[in-house]
Amino acid sequence: MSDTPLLDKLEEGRWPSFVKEIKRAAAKNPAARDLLGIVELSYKDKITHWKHGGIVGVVGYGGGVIGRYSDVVGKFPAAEQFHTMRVNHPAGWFYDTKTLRKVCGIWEKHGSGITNFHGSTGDIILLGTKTESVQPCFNDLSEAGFDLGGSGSSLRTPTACVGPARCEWSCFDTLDLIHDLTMTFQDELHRPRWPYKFKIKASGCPNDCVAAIARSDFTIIGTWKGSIRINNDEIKKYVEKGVDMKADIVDRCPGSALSFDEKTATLSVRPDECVRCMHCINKLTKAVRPGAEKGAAILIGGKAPILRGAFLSWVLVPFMEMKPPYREIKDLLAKMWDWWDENGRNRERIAEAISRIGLKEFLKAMGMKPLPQMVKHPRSNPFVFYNR
Amino acid sequence: MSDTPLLDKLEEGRWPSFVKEIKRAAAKNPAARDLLGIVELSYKDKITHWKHGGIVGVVGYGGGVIGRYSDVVGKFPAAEQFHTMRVNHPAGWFYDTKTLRKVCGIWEKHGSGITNFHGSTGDIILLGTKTESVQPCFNDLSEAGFDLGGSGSSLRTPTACVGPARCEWSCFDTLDLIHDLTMTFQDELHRPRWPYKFKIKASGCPNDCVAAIARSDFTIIGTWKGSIRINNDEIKKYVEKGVDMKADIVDRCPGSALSFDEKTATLSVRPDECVRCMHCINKLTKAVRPGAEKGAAILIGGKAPILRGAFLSWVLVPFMEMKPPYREIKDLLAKMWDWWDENGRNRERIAEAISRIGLKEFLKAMGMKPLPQMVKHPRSNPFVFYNR
Amino acid sequence: MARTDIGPPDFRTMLPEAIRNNYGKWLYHEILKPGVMRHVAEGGGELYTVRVGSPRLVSIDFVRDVCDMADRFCDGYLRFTSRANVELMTPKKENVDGIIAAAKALGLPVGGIGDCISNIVHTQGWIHCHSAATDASGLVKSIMDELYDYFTEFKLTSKLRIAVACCINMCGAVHCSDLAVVGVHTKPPKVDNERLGKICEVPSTIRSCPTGAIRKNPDGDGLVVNRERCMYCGNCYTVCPAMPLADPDGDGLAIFVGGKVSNARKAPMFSRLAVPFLPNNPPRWPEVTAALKNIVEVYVKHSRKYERLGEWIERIGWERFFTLTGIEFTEDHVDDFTTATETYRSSMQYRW
Amino acid sequence: MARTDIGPPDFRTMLPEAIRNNYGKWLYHEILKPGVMRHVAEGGGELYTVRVGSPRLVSIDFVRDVCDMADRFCDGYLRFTSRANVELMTPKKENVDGIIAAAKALGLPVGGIGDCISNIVHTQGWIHCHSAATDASGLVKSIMDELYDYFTEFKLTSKLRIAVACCINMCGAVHCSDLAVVGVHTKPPKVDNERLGKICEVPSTIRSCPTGAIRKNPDGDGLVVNRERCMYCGNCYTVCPAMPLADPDGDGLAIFVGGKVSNARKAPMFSRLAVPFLPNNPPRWPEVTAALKNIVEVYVKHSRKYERLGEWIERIGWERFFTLTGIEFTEDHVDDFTTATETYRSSMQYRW
Ligand code: SRM
Ligand code: SRM
Ligand code: SRM
Ligand code: SRM
Ligand code: SF4
Ligand code: SF4
Ligand code: SF4
Ligand code: SF4
Ligand code: SF4
Ligand code: SF4
Ligand code: SF4
Ligand code: SF4
Repeated sequence: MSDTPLLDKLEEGRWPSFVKEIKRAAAKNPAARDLLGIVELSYKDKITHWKHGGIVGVVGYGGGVIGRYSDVVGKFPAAEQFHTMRVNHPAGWFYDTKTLRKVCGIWEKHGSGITNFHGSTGDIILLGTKTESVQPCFNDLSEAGFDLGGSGSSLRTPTACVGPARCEWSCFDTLDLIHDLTMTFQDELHRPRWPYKFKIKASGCPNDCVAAIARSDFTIIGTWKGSIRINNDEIKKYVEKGVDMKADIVDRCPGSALSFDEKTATLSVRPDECVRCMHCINKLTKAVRPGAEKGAAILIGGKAPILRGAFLSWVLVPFMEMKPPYREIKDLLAKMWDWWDENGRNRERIAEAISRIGLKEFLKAMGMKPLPQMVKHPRSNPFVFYNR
Repeated sequence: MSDTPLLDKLEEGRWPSFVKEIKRAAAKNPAARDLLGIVELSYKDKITHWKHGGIVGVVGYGGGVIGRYSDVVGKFPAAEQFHTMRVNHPAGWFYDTKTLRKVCGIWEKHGSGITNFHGSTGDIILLGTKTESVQPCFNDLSEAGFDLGGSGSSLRTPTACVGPARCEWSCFDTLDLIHDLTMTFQDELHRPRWPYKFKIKASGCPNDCVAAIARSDFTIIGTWKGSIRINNDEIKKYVEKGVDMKADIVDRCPGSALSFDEKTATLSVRPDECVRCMHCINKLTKAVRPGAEKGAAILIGGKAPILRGAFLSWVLVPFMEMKPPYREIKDLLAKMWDWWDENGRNRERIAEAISRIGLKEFLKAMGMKPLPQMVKHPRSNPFVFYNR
Repeated sequence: MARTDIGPPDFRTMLPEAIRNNYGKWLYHEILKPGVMRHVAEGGGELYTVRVGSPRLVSIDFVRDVCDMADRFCDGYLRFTSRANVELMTPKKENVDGIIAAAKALGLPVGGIGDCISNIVHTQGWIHCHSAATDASGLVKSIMDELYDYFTEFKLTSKLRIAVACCINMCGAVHCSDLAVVGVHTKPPKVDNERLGKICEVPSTIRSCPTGAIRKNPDGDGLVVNRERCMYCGNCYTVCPAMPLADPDGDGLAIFVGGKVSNARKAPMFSRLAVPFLPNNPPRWPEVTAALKNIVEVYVKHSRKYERLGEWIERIGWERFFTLTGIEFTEDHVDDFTTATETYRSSMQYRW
Repeated sequence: MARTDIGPPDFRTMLPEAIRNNYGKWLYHEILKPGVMRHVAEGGGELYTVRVGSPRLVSIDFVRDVCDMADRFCDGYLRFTSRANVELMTPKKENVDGIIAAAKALGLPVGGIGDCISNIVHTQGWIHCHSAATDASGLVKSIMDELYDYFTEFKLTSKLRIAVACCINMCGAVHCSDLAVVGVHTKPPKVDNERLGKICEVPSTIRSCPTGAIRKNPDGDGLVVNRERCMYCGNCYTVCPAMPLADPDGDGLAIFVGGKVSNARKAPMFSRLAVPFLPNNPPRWPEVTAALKNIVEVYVKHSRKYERLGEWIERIGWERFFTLTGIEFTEDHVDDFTTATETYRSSMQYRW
């Protein structure tokens, strides 16, 4: 009888099975085999069998490796040390198979052969290696042109949506920007020195396909000025195909910016009222396009609930040109990090520091003028710190 | 030349002038005359000339009189003591002239002859009398069938909208309820004993014509179950008169509960989706009426910003029958006051106590089941106190 | 000794016959002209109401004047509204114009019903309150003079409710009005350590400060206030008379906009800060009346039918409100109180 | 010694020719069938994308399998999505069906594009994390088995995004998903005072607790936790390994719903608590999969075209959401965290 009866149940069903994958690795690798045992035990005991991380790393870096040891002693020796290596992905998660096969080879040689494509921050996660293999594995990765991603109180691996590579809506070159920032801030990425982690994500338009507003401290989202561009010949075709312009497009516009003329079958927009939500563009891909004057907004603070409740990023710069060498955005990042370094408490994300100290103070420190776009509405309380 | 050059400027213009009114009183009354002098001085100095209140009152009561002394000594002796008496109005602010003239006579005898009809809590405010006149004035008022209103950390004078006396939308008898509560809780009204003030206001429907949701700790607002009642013959007349049913009624319905059939000129409602906002009823007074099963909701906490920011009252009881002898609502009030007495800090309104201690705890103390109608939405954070 | 705890007169004894007969039986109403409406009951009973503006701060002679009107036209009954207007009610259509004429004769405006600016909910100010940062009655008079026609004519797309409060205690319920003016202090309390020792309880005075701005004087005795931390709430002054904030130059007015309490269409909303500070300029506060007039006119120009001021702003967005009114957006508009983060914009939806 | 700070490979070297030629020149796209879309560029360049589901936790053999597909059909290029799906791209229409067939042969689903449930953003769980209250990969497998057809067919009115996180650190970004499952602890940390002394800094451990539930043991030494005050956030454990919260019976799952991050129509929204606690029931968590299925089916039945789950709930109201799904509303749904008062309903607008 199988020694993993519980996990075996997860090989059934139509969705591809991670258990099958672990078993594929286990066929060649003892660490993978012992991982099966440890995880089966967790399924039986309903509790994790991993201990709090220990310090494991590579020479010259303060992060990129998550040390992990099992609390099951003796029974599964090959997986007692099961460290993770976070490998920085190429922007947009594009690969050629030659390179990808190289990574597989390296992981076959130094690790368990189990991996995540990708971790939810965006790294290639190489799951399960021993302390002694960490440095050699890194050396080979580096040979192959790869580097580690971020961990700990440092800059985390920045990510970008597919952007101009395959999307018609990208308002700036998400891939070039993220690659540039990643290269520019290698030191911040590999050597933790801040109060806590800092994440950067870039989406080419307000659809936000990398969930930047929810999952990054520094959120870059493409947008435009001026009017959306409507092609009414294509609109007519949609109408002929039976699209209900009034109910499904006009009435769903959050800016109440659209009108549709039944007779002439023409869609028109009042540009001043458009809030650039993307809806009409999303649903009428052939007929409506973003405006021509493109750039991005910078929002700040997105994070999970630990410890003062989750934040969605707040608008900080409603519109910024996004052109190499990206001076303005890099200066802004540097300025923020300095402020945060000085004012942030230990394990305090930048948004938590801002909410504790006040957006007003933060804006002053950044030398920014307050704008109504930064707020949903002005204060409702009268407690103004006049003369501060 | 006039000794009130600044105030005189406020006799100009089309809106009736309070300065003219003070002068009318001043013609017969020295206190009113000296008030003019004190106020003119404030207009000149741009600062109040009233000192912090002193304890002034009538035998047997802890409130109802606001002691007030001027900081200008000697110059305006007749107004150096200028206490306010708060007189509880008849529910709905209805008067017969005989009674009203009596009040005028009493105030002519004992006070400055200056008054507010009414104070913003709802009392008749008799402005300006001396300490020695307070008791005699009260005696005469009592003779005339009047009593003082609330002040200090007590129940404040409850108020009701005009309700069934002159409004077709009143979902319960606001006047009878408020009169009944006022009579039932005379002791709570006259003898401060709580952490802070407590206000009750009743509006007969969600139009809330006494601003109960914003200005009372205990907010009673009429509402109904079942469908609004539509008379389509009247709808047709409105349409003939040129009312744009689609744009001004249907599209403005916050519940998206209405439909209008152009051809038959009939308005119909999906009762489940109606949130009873009153809009269609308000604008089509002859054609649409509230539902037939009437009652009221109880909301809790409305108050001004001192000291933790303003609150609009929160829904506590989505629907309660409002019939004499009003047992349920009286028991609820008593229960709340006990809880507040025990848990509230000094100068902490009940809403502030609830927000500090948690609505959850408060509901338990009230023996109430949590309902989704009580919240805009469930919590977004995962920090549940599971085993409390 | 007088009887205590007798409560107010029973309202039932104060109702005119036309109301007693139709109590709870009203069917509908219609607004006939500015300040005049007609209620109709099941069975056809009628009641005409004429609404008359009042300064609220009045002499007993004023009260007698309106009593005279009520005796002539309304069988000796009248009522006041929750906004301090006088309502004269009669079942007799023919009395309506008589009432209007009589009001005119007394110099009282008729209006405030329907899509109008009604009377202003307000407070005591320099007339009677020690807390006041400004006067209420004078502000109200100046504002209503400026906006008079909005009371007597139908010039709006919906009701517009104004409130005035002379300090941030907001007895005028500034916090939920379409338009509101509130007196603010901008200088920290001047501690009178002489009196403080005598008349105030030191620990509770220190505790009264929500921001912890008050502390024992490090060098010497008495209390000192940390200016940086003071948000001018006045709570210390309410607790201890020896800490007045009032100051001829420091005090001024703030304007809040966009609040409502009715549930019609949009749920009740708080007012939001529009103008952080205007000088306290009696007797007629020209800066304040001009600012309010501007907001009202821009609102009238751009709002849709049945759209309250706050609903209009929600539709066009606050950024457009500031552009259209020409009011400058400053750091003071940015919330930094307890739930401030809830007010920061966490979306890409905004206008230019 | 290896070179450091070289960063990732330049993405430019990883792009297929069809993309290099049309980079930034895309004009529009259309969804052709489940899992297949076509992008068209200015000048007529085309790209067909086939999206293939992945378990995310894979062996290097899996990676080699997809590489083989890419070599056969896509000139040796491929990409992964922000939801861990694999995307195979080719300018050749005729390759599309080949890719689909090859995926089927490998037992991989094709879909997730358009109005579908896509792959689940998730985390490590018992596979690798010490914080885990449950396993992520197993939950995801069980859920996707249950909702498989929603990935491979167009059965929804809009996208539906699911996230799974094995503890409230929410590495899976549960906080803004249409549907989300998160592992929760419901037993306070068991303090191991033995180890604590050795491996943890006592003051910072005490400080780590946001509710002040941790204090010095009054009788005896070491630390004690006040159960009443514990909200099971696990912050103490993150700071000090000697305070584990994991517990076979105490741990379970909570379900959050209605979040979104796109700005389309409605602004981004947080997910809200729908089900406070379900038992941790490996290997297939039937209670969780049933609860999710129910919510999805009710949503499909009642939502309008283009309406995300959260938009649907906003339209019908939370009270109706609980009625329609049959989920019980409990005290746990009522917020009592820092900005709780903002979540209380301050209007008369509600449904029954
Ligand atoms: C007399 C009074 C009640 C009382 O007991 O005194 C009253 C009486 C009426 N109100 Fe009111 N309301 C009165 C204060 C209020 C208030 C409270 C306030 O102003 O502080 C409100 C809430 C205002 C707010 O939301 O900030 C109020 C919100 C309404 C509404 C909702 C308007 C809206 O669209 O938001 C209606 C319905 C309408 O006008 O369409 C209404 C309708 C009415 C009707 C038509 C009800 C009826 O059928 O008789 C009454 C006369 C119409 C009018 O005044 O335009 N009444 N009404 C109050 C007159 C005050 C005054 O002198 O102006
Ligand atoms: C007379 C009146 C203003 C007026 O001219 O109409 C008034 C006058 C005062 N109010 Fe008020 N309040 C008056 C209605 C209100 C209202 C409106 C209402 O009741 O609908 C509010 C806002 C609603 C609320 O209660 O929150 C109000 C909120 C306050 C506050 C803030 C309380 C809070 O918790 O936010 C204070 C400060 C305090 O209590 O220390 C206050 C305090 C005061 C004091 C007693 C001054 C003080 O700090 O002790 C004022 C006495 C002035 C004087 O010398 O006459 N008054 N006060 C109103 C009572 C007249 C009446 O009985 O009819
Ligand atoms: C490939 C990917 C970007 C990437 O760099 O990897 C992507 C690609 C596209 N997204 Fe996305 N989105 C991708 C993640 C997202 C996310 C992030 C997430 O799911 O965590 C979001 C935000 C979801 C949310 O709001 O919670 C997202 C919200 C959208 C929307 C807005 C949908 C809405 O109505 O809210 C659109 C427009 C639409 O579909 O109408 C869109 C549209 C598109 C288009 C049509 C853009 C284009 O013209 O190429 C792409 C394919 C359509 C599709 O997948 O249905 N994409 N898209 C991501 C695929 C993930 C996956 O494997 O399923
Ligand atoms: C590996 C990964 C989950 C996955 O399976 O994909 C992960 C794993 C861990 N996260 Fe995470 N987080 C991962 C993405 C995230 C995300 C999502 C994102 O980055 O888009 C979030 C939510 C966004 C955010 O940052 O707020 C996230 C929010 C957290 C938090 C809460 C931080 C906060 O301020 O709210 C913690 C707790 C902490 O930092 O102590 C945390 C901590 C951890 C730790 C280090 C456990 C711990 O307490 O130290 C986990 C290590 C597990 C292990 O042994 O491998 N992780 N973590 C993700 C990183 C992979 C990668 O590099 O690509
Ligand atoms: S975020 Fe916008 S630009 Fe980027 S992939 Fe999504 S839709 Fe395209
Ligand atoms: S992008 Fe959004 S806001 Fe702008 S017009 Fe289209 S639907 Fe309206
Ligand atoms: S609150 Fe409703 S019932 Fe009362 S007067 Fe106003 S409209 Fe009529
Ligand atoms: S009362 Fe309000 S919610 Fe109900 S149908 Fe009329 S407009 Fe719609
Ligand atoms: S608002 Fe302030 S100043 Fe005016 S009456 Fe109320 S407490 Fe006094
Ligand atoms: S005014 Fe308010 S903030 Fe300033 S010292 Fe007094 S209590 Fe503190
Ligand atoms: S969610 Fe929690 S348990 Fe899961 S990986 Fe992240 S930290 Fe670990
Ligand atoms: S789990 Fe959180 S609340 Fe509970 S003791 Fe630890 S830190 Fe405190």
